[in-house]
Amino acid sequence: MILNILIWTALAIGLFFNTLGIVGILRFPDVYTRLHADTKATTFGSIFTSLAVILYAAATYFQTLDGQYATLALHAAVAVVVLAITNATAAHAIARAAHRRGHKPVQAVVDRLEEHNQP
Amino acid sequence: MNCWMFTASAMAALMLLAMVRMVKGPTSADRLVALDAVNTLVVASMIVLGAAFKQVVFVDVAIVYALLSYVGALFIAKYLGGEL
Amino acid sequence: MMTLLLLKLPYFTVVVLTLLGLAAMVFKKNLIKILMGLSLMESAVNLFLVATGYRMGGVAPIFTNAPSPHMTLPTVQALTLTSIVIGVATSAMMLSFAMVIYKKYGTVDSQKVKKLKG
Amino acid sequence: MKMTKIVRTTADVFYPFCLVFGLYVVIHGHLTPGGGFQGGAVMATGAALLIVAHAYEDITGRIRKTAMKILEAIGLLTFLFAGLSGILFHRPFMANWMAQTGKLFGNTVAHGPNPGDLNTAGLLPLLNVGVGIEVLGGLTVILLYMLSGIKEEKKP
Amino acid sequence: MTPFLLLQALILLGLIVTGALIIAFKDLLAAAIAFAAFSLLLSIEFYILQAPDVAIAEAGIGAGLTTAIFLIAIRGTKRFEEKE
Amino acid sequence: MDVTQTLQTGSGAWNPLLWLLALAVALALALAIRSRGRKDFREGNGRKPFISGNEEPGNAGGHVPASNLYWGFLESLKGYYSRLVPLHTGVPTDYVAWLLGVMALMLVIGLTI
Amino acid sequence: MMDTFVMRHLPALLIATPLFAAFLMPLVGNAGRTVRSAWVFLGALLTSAIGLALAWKVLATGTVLYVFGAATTQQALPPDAAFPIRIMFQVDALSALMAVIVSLSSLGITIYSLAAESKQSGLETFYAMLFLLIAGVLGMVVTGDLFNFFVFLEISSLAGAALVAYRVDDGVAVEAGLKYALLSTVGALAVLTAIGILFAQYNALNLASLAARLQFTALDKVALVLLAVPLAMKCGAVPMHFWTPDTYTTAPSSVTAFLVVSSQASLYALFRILFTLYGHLVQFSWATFGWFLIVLGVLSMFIGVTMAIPQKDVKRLMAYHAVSQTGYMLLGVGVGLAVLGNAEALKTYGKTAMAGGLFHIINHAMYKGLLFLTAGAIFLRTGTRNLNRLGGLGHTMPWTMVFFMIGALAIAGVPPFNGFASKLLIYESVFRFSPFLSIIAMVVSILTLASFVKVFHSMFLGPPRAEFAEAREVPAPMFIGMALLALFVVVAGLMPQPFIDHLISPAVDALVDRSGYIAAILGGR
Amino acid sequence: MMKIALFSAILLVLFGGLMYIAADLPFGSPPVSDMDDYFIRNGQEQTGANNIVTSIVFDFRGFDTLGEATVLFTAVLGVGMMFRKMKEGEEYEND
Amino acid sequence: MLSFIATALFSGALYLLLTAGSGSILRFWSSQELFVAALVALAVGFASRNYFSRNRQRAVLNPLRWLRGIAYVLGPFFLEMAKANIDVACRVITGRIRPGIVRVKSGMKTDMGTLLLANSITLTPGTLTVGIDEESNDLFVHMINVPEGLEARESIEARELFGLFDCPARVRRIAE
Repeated sequence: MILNILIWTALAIGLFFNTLGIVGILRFPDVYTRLHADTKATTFGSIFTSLAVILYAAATYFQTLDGQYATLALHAAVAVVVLAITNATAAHAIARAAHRRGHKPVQAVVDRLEEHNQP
Repeated sequence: MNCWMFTASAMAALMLLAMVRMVKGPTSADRLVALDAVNTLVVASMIVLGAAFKQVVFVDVAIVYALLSYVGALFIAKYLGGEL
Repeated sequence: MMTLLLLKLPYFTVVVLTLLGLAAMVFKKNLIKILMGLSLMESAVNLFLVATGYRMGGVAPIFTNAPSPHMTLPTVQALTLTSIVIGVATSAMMLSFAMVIYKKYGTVDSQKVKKLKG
Repeated sequence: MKMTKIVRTTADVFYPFCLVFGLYVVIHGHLTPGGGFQGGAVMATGAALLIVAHAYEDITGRIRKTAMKILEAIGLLTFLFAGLSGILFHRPFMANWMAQTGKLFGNTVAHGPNPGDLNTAGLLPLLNVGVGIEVLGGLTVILLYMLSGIKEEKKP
Repeated sequence: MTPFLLLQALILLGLIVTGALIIAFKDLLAAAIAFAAFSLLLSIEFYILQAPDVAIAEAGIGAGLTTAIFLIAIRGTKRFEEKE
Repeated sequence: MDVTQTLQTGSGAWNPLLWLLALAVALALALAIRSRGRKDFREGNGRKPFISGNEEPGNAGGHVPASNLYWGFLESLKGYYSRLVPLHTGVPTDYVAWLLGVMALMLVIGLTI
Repeated sequence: MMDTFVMRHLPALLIATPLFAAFLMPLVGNAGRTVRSAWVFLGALLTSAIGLALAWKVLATGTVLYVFGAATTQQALPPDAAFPIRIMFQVDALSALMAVIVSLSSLGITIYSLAAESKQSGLETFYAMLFLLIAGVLGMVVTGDLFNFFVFLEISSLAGAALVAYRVDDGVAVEAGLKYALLSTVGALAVLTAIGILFAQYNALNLASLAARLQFTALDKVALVLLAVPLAMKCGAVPMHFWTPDTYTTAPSSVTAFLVVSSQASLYALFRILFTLYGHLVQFSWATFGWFLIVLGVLSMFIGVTMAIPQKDVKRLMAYHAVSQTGYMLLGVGVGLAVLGNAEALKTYGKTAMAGGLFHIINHAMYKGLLFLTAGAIFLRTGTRNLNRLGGLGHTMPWTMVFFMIGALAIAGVPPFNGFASKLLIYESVFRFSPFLSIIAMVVSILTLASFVKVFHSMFLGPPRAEFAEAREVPAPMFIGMALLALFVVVAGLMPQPFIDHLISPAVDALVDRSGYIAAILGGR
Repeated sequence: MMKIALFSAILLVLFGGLMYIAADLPFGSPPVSDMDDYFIRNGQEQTGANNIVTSIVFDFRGFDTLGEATVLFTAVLGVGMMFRKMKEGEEYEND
Repeated sequence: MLSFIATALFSGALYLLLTAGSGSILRFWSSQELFVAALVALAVGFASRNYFSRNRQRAVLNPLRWLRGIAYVLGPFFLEMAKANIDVACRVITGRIRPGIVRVKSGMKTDMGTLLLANSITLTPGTLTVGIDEESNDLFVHMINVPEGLEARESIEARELFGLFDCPARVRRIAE
């Protein structure tokens, strides 16, 4: 019962943050701010939805001691870790590419990278 | 428990929403951001669906996706930065 | 009609995707775009093959920890695997052809790549 | 051109990860989804990761086209000879003569869901490994050749 | 309408949208990005059609390598389609 | 193997050996004609070979380009060729379109019959 | 012991040998020129020996089955089921005929290419590709499984496209390769879709099994169109022939000669699908698809030959003739298909027409290959294919001239060469079906002769030209390759009846005998 | 303009034909499935592989996989052929 | 050699992680998996020894650092992420942003440390690593909300970006 509530809560939180991330992508004015919404919010949301799966699998594993549920939990965890790292790096790569391409951050108060690149 | 399926459907709807940015995106970088969002959602929903179908072996697909679409995104970013 | 459409949605998607690919091949001029249309068609055919083998409520044909023995048809999946590999091989080769053509002709416009005619 | 240090370091970490995961997919081809082709593609993507993160000039010194071509030929020949090996046992080409014999890769499997055993399926793991090596070599060579096509064009 | 059909309908809609985007974009880079998204959605469609083998293959090929190959080809040729 | 077998065509027959015989006869005739020629002709002894009463033209200008052959034939069929040749546009998309066109035509024919 | 061992596994070795030769080529290629040439020669010789042995076995003992991975090579059906589950090669007399064609011409062409392509770089790739092409074509003609056929179709298409684009330095070759690859891929996708439709309905991929289960629903009609039209395209029938001249012109000559064989294999597949898969069904109107073939054939004959006459490029001219000759085969077999329902007509002239068409396939592969090889020899020595510039080569290349003359007379249907034999069969039988078609065929034959007179005149006759002063006779391997094909042309022309009796008639019977094909697999069940 | 109309007509007819397939084929319940049922019933025991798809790809239809690997090999050779290093004077005259 | 051992150990551990649940040795593994794991470790170690620990760092071999890393990710980092996510959530809804790119002194000496710090910064909402100075390992961070007065400073310290914990110090302890 408690498990069910936990799973539901995790899924709800995950969905909420995913929605937020997508809304952020749609609302924010330029690439960098969109990346903020995308990378953080959706990754965070996905971590929570996967956490629900891991919880479910771990609980079932401790009930049944069936090896496959341990595999499920571990693989989901691996997927989440990989997702987090790749998302962060990909966001960095995208931001850098956009900057190299010449997209200026909108409404920026300061741009030290521009100064660094063109002393 | 039908919550998994529901979550996956909601994520599919979110993917469609992200597609709006892909359609509108004034620059390619914006489209790439949308692709990244879709990618994250797909991986998440694959994990969720793995639980929904009660089949352990399906989660491998999610790992493959998390690993591999990264490479695609890097290629696009490298091209976008004019470095390829 | 609506229920038919909904129940056979994968097939209709296949039809639409195939048509999109064909339209790209017939109307577009850029060779890379044509090849993208070709890849799109390949994907559509793959989807068609997999969709023909689906059974409502079936599980994947893998016995490792399978929940039930009611399984989708495995043969089409094997065929699709083969066809995916063939697709990527074809795309890679034709894209490299297009690159060489750009090097020699200075264009990838299919209307201008016609030294051979008559 | 190289990408930034962050991307490069991530690529260095993920390259062995890709290889391990690809090998996992290849070796468990007869138990879990995947197999030679998919695992080979994952491994090749690991190589693609290195190629994209580091400069092309840096990477060609380490990942050579000839070596990859030879790898591909070895994979294909493994496949072909594994197929031909059936002939020696008075079975047709591609016969799975190792399955269910109780020896190497020959544990018996009954019908029905089970947790899976690595030591089954006869010739299949061998064929999987052959195809995996072939696909790794082939896809990497394709990428390297196409990149060399770009670089060549740049010079004049 | 079962959750399964809903999920499938959403994903197939996304497939059609991305497919149309591939054809519609004049910018080939954007088309390549759309192709990557198309592959993602196609893979999850295979996934829910209970074909994980095919899904992994499509993931490995579509998301990583085909994108890379297309981008190299675009880099080797021209980024934009000519005007009519 | 029976070499002298004739080719049965269902409504007739043909024997290649007979043709060989005819060829041999023709060859014999040719040799006979050749043997009636002047045997004392040598290259460069002042005398010139002649064809049909005229002197043999020199080798200079003897090269006839292939485009000049069948000029009349092509000229008379100009209307036909002016329609046919432009169809071979050399554009790859047109080739695909022809394939699809025949496919569509056959679909219509096949599904209506 | 050894020979029975080899004989039992002939069909598998038929594919495995060229594949092995190709796979090892990247490794052998580094070992130097002599080793490579020896390897290529050995591979080609073994492949054709196996092909001929297989054909001999089939003609001697009947249909050969080879089931991949079963308990024994002959076990088509699993012990507890009444349908085949594995891939199998089903080599009947028609497949044997095609195997003979492929073996003979591949041997000649490979020997020829040992000398002809010596100037280029990347030769180990070239030979590997050539072996792959041979393996693909051989697989297409012997397989009894629809999806396996698709795979081999793709192998031959890809290898063919890459070989067409082999002379990269000039972009034109790559352009032709791209066209070929594009069309082949679209065609193959249509074939794959048709396979999907058939599989979804009948859950079988084996040709015989599918043929036994076929209901001829409307979906099957769609599948038939999706199967037949791309295959007709691949064999170069008008109005889908546009790729043929482009491809045949720019490919290296040895490859062109083999591409002809490859399109014959597509033709074989077309016949196989029309006759074996879809033939003899009650609801099927044979005349429709017979007339489909006939119309395609007549169009191909006429448009091909008329397009050939004004060409200036010798290989392009020959390519259009290849289109035109394909028309004869389509016409002959089309007449056979049109009268398939009429036992009387089939017996009196239908089978003869089909025999003519099938005999023309083998003849065409030989003389057209010979012609392309001579064109390649001319190109090797003069560096041009432009008929306006060529001339007077008869003085310096007499043997090439003789070979060209043999090929030209054969393609024009001048007795006593083999082209005449098959054309005579077609004329006489088609005349009884429809005199008009026969007259068209004869007119086309005359036009063919006319255009080859032009080629012969422009290339070989006339005074020697100064710019080709150093042209000389071709090296020995090329000579042997051409002589091999020329020998076949002469022999088949001088004694056609043994060929008809031992090779063609069994093939015709196999093509018509649909139930025999099915019974070879499904047997008593 | 004529051309575009013609192409559109062709595409429309093909669309009709394909729609026909889509409307006629059943989805979710294959009408005949005896061969696949055989694989599902006996594949595991005959080949020892739990993954039926792999057992089909590599055992029952293993020859296809050899062909597929060959296709990949062909493509690799083709790509390599395109970007190979040319010899001096290796030219192909076309006039 | 050291790099080979490090890579081999890493890949072997990873393979065992992936195959956990296959048998009963140590409750998780079957004997075949262990055998194959050794083979995989050898193969991957040979193939990627020049990449995984490029600078021959002994640090990779230290299990304590791995434990610290896991603890860091699950504890402080996760909390930072959660906190900042709520912050970004507010900004998504209200739309109040004040972006800018600032220079951040990382103070990291190794590649791995830089990577961890940069990824921490990127995954912490509100900040995004855009560029890196290859020599000094300084990061250029795009902030969605630059606090007042920060834009005037030439560069800021890394720990100013994190509110609750001193993440850079922890990262240093993990990776250096």
